[in-house]
Amino acid sequence: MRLIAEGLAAVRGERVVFQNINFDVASGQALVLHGPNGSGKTTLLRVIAGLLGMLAGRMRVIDKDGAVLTDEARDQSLHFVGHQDAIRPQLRVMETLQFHANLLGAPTKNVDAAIATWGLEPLAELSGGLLSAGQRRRVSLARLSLQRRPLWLLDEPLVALDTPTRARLNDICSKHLAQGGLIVAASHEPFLGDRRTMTLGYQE
Amino acid sequence: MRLIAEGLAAVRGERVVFQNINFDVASGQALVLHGPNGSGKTTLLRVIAGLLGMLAGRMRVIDKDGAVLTDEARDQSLHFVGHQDAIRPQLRVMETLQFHANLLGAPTKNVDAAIATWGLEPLAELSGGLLSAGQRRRVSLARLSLQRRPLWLLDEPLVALDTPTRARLNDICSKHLAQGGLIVAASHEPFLGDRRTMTLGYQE
Amino acid sequence: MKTFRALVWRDILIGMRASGGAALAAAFFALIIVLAPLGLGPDAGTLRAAGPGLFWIAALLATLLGLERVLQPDAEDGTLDLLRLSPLPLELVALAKIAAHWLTSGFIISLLAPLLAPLLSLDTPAIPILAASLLLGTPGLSAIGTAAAALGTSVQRGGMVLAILVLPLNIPFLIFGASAVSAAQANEDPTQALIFLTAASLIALVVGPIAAAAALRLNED
Amino acid sequence: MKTFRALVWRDILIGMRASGGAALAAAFFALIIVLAPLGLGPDAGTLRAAGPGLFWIAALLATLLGLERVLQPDAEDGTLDLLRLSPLPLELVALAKIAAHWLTSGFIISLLAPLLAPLLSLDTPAIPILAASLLLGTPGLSAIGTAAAALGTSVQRGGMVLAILVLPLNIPFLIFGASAVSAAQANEDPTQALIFLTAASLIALVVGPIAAAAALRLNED
Amino acid sequence: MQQFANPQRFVRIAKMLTPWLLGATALLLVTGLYLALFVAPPDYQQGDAARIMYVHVPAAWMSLFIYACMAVSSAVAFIWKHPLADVAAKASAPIGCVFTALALITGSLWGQPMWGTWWVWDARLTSVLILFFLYLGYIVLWSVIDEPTRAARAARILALVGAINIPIIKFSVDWWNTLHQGSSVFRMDGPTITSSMLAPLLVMAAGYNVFYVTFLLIRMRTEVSQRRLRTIRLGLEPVPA
Ligand code: HEM
Ligand SMILES: Nc1ncnc2c1ncn2[C@@H]1O[C@H](COP(=O)(O)OP(=O)(O)OP(=O)(O)O)[C@@H](O)[C@H]1O
Ligand SMILES: Nc1ncnc2c1ncn2[C@@H]1O[C@H](COP(=O)(O)OP(=O)(O)OP(=O)(O)O)[C@@H](O)[C@H]1O
Ligand SMILES: [Mg+2]
Ligand SMILES: [Mg+2]
Repeated sequence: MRLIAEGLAAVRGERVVFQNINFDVASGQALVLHGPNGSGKTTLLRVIAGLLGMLAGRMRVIDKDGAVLTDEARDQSLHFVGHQDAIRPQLRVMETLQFHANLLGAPTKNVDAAIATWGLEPLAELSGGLLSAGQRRRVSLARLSLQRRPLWLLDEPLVALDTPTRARLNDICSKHLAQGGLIVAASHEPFLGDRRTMTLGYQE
Repeated sequence: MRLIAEGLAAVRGERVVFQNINFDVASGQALVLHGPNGSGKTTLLRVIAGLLGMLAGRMRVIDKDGAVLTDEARDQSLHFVGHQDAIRPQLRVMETLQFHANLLGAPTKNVDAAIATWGLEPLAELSGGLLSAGQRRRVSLARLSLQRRPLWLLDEPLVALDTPTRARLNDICSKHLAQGGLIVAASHEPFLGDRRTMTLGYQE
Repeated sequence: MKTFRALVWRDILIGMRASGGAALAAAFFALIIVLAPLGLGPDAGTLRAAGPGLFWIAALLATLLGLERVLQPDAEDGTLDLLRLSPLPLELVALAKIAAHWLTSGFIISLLAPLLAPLLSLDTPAIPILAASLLLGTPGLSAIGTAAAALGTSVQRGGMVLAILVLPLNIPFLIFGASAVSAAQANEDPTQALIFLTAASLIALVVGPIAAAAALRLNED
Repeated sequence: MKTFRALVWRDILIGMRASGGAALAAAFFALIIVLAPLGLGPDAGTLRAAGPGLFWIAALLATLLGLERVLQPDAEDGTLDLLRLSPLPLELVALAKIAAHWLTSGFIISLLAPLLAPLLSLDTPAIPILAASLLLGTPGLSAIGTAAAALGTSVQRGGMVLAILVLPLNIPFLIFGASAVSAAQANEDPTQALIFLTAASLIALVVGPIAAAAALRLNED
Repeated sequence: MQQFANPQRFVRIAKMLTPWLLGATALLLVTGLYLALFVAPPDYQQGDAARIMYVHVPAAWMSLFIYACMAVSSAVAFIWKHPLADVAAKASAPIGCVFTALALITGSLWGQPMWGTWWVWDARLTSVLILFFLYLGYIVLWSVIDEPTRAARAARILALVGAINIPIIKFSVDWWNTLHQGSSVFRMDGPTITSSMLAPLLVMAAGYNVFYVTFLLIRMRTEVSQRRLRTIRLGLEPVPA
């Protein structure tokens, strides 16, 4: 699979946030976005996910047979983990993950595996509203393990995680890449050994 | 000024989050809290700020004449910057900071200085709802510059900040310490050169 | 289908556990009916005449109440992004939202109304018609409201104001609903009013999800 | 004092810019009054008899509507922490919240009501009494509501349910308010009812902030 | 005071008293009802309908008295943080709610022959209805908050605010001209009711009171042991009072 962007540009409100962005990420590769606050990392990730329209340019996701994916097929081959964690205070962690599994169209039995992968067992019955910052982030990252999908879009995934969980995230991502996955991530800290980075301009 | 804690313990809901915490931070000193997610760093900072009751132990803030501050006096000699940023989408950055200045009892003219210190000039007229993650954090850190107060309580202050802003935060904190301030901060990354750290236990 | 059910169930669960939900709409509805004699005076004749209208006004307001919680929190906490990326078509997402909203408002209200009917001295033959009119009409109210709420999410500073702008669309429900019950009280045939009510509801249930889905796609900036 | 004013002004500003605020309460109020003839039928006698009660029920519901936004968002986004740390006593914080809520609901409604009076065939001499009763009574409604909202912030799963629990405390306002207007319509002296209404309002304005402050301190856990 | 502060000792004493109290309740209520239905003279105006009085009046008194007790224990809990005070208030609420319902039901049963209507919106009746809602609200408030300490604090506030209603109920008949009659027993200048009617009334009132105390102790005992169980289950150390 390959993700190819050519001459991307996006506006937020009245401002052109970035312009003429080009990249090409193939199976097994990761691209880490750096850049100052407000330079458009989040915006770019949302454009890739199709959650935001682009002003100019072209973005294609090509499957292993060389065919360009439709928008629907693209939506179903990516995981998006953003700043917002889609955790409702009224739902327990277990219920939240079951709901997310359903939204992804994944079998509910994957939930237990995801909980185990992210060490959430002690939290499974806790309401979302009681979680600490890092615990919330872990729940939201656990979506990645609910269903196998090739393209991961991660917005500042390290934030609020403790050192062991950072290591775990790193392992899980490396394994994903080794299995032919793609990762585009935004981060202010070194991530994935910064295999390949792109720095967005200063736009403030 | 000195902040002395003896045998602190706190519960959240039904769980004892930490127990028997002791520390003594004096003017010019910083204490950086480390520890896994859910180990109670945020809880401890809230206890120090008086926002959360403690289960056991004693906490005193002593001014430079050796007198113990009352709760009200303590409230007025500290800045608390938590995970939640108190930024309403409907208010512009400028209005948000003016409101925060009013809440602190600080003269409104300090707002301009704070905006300059944190490089918020280009954002002053933007609504809170449009800010990027790091921009929000900057607005919330700008509270520190609205009024001079000796005790700073910072919960993961580095999160979402870009590299130049991290350096700026570091400078501002060092200057604060040099002027006799106190800092207690929670962080998963090295902060302030980790002058003095305390690691909270694994409690999950 | 499983996703659809999961979505409905989640919203009901949150509604039940969070501020109000089903209990809120029901309590609000009951409250208007209980307060009515306090305000209007206890004269049975006045109450009987005003009854059908009051019940329908109360139903309108009670369904309005929960609309802000149908999509706004999802937009704020990122769930809406996940809904847009999900394989379930947005029209069905909207339908699930309508269903959950109806089950926690209109449906409960329809069950509650017969119990409250004596408070407003409603005639016994009118009581089943009241329940039927609410059961047939309130799904339409939920559909219109959800479409408005969807528009609300894409308007930074809009929110509930939109619901109120769309309320004029609810007036037909009020008129047909109240006149069906009044007809039953006057021993006339309520069928025609009920048919119009059902028609309005069906139209809303078709157009509502489509409009709501279009409004949700609008967020694409 | 400056802090107090800043707090009131901020809430009004947010209310005006966000979903509804002043416009919302006013629109909701107007809507109930406009819908009433549609539901109750156009008979002037019925409307005239029901008028005072309907106006006061509408006022009660309209003030209820905005309560969820008085303190809940502050609790969620951390502003409440800053309010608790601020030198302003929490009782005054609560009073500021009450003032802002009243200015964007009860106050606007009181100005609006005389304009809507003809819709319900209210007698001309009763119109100033309607406005006066709303002006005197609605501050009490805001005070009770704010205290309930403050309790709501400490209830993970409570929210607006609490406002409805406290609504019984609003019943006296409804009774005195409506009876003042009815008295004026019947050419009787509304003074006694207005005095009771004012007394109720004053009590609520004293007890409300104290109770609200106590409830906000409760979050200390 | 200190010996009752200890929940364990409280449970022991309450357990010891319960059978005696249950016996006393039964004895008083049976005697009271016998006196009311067979011994007391019929009212010269109202006839036998007036016998509802012996159920209605003490129930109405209890509805006020129990709420006052709740408010006082809430205040004690507020000021002295006494661990049993919240438990007492919580345990009282359902009992008070039942008495209020009883007063409302018997009142409107009596209203039908006396005033020709089940219900009027006068000050006394309305304020009692509000009292009933307050009891319900108080019970709901406890049930919507999971953590007992937090729920207790919220409930205290509601109980204390609601206490305003008590003097309003008590004096509503003096302040407003209502259908409901004024006070004839608890008056500054002594009761104005014949002793043949007063006696059964007072026996019933005593029976209701002992009933309240009995069930209060039983409910408090269960509550205390439930909390202890909970503490053990959650592995919390006992919270120092
Ligand atoms: C639902 C309707 C009613 C309610 C809520 C109600 C409520 C009350 C209350 C709260 C009291 C206690 C007052 C105090 O301690 O000062 C009371 C006492 C009393 N009520 Fe009622 N009542 C109702 C109907 C009636 C009716 C219909 C009658 C008979 C005409 C009646 C006769 C009395 C009497 C004789 C007392 C004792 C007053 C005294 O001697 O202190 N009540 N009621
Ligand atoms: N409606 C709008 N009008 C003007 N500017 C806007 C609007 N919406 C967003 N912006 C700006 O667009 C930029 C969006 O940046 P984005 O969130 O993509 O940044 P980022 O690189 O993710 O930053 P961070 O590192 O802080 O997360 C911000 O500078 C923001 O202020
Ligand atoms: N009502 C409750 N019942 C049980 N556990 C609770 C409750 N409220 C909070 N907790 C738990 O208490 C702990 C609070 O942790 P706190 O937020 O202080 O952690 P932290 O050290 O700041 O973590 P992070 O690094 O993730 O920010 C969490 O483990 C949380 O799950
Ligand atoms: Mg970002
Ligand atoms: Mg934390």
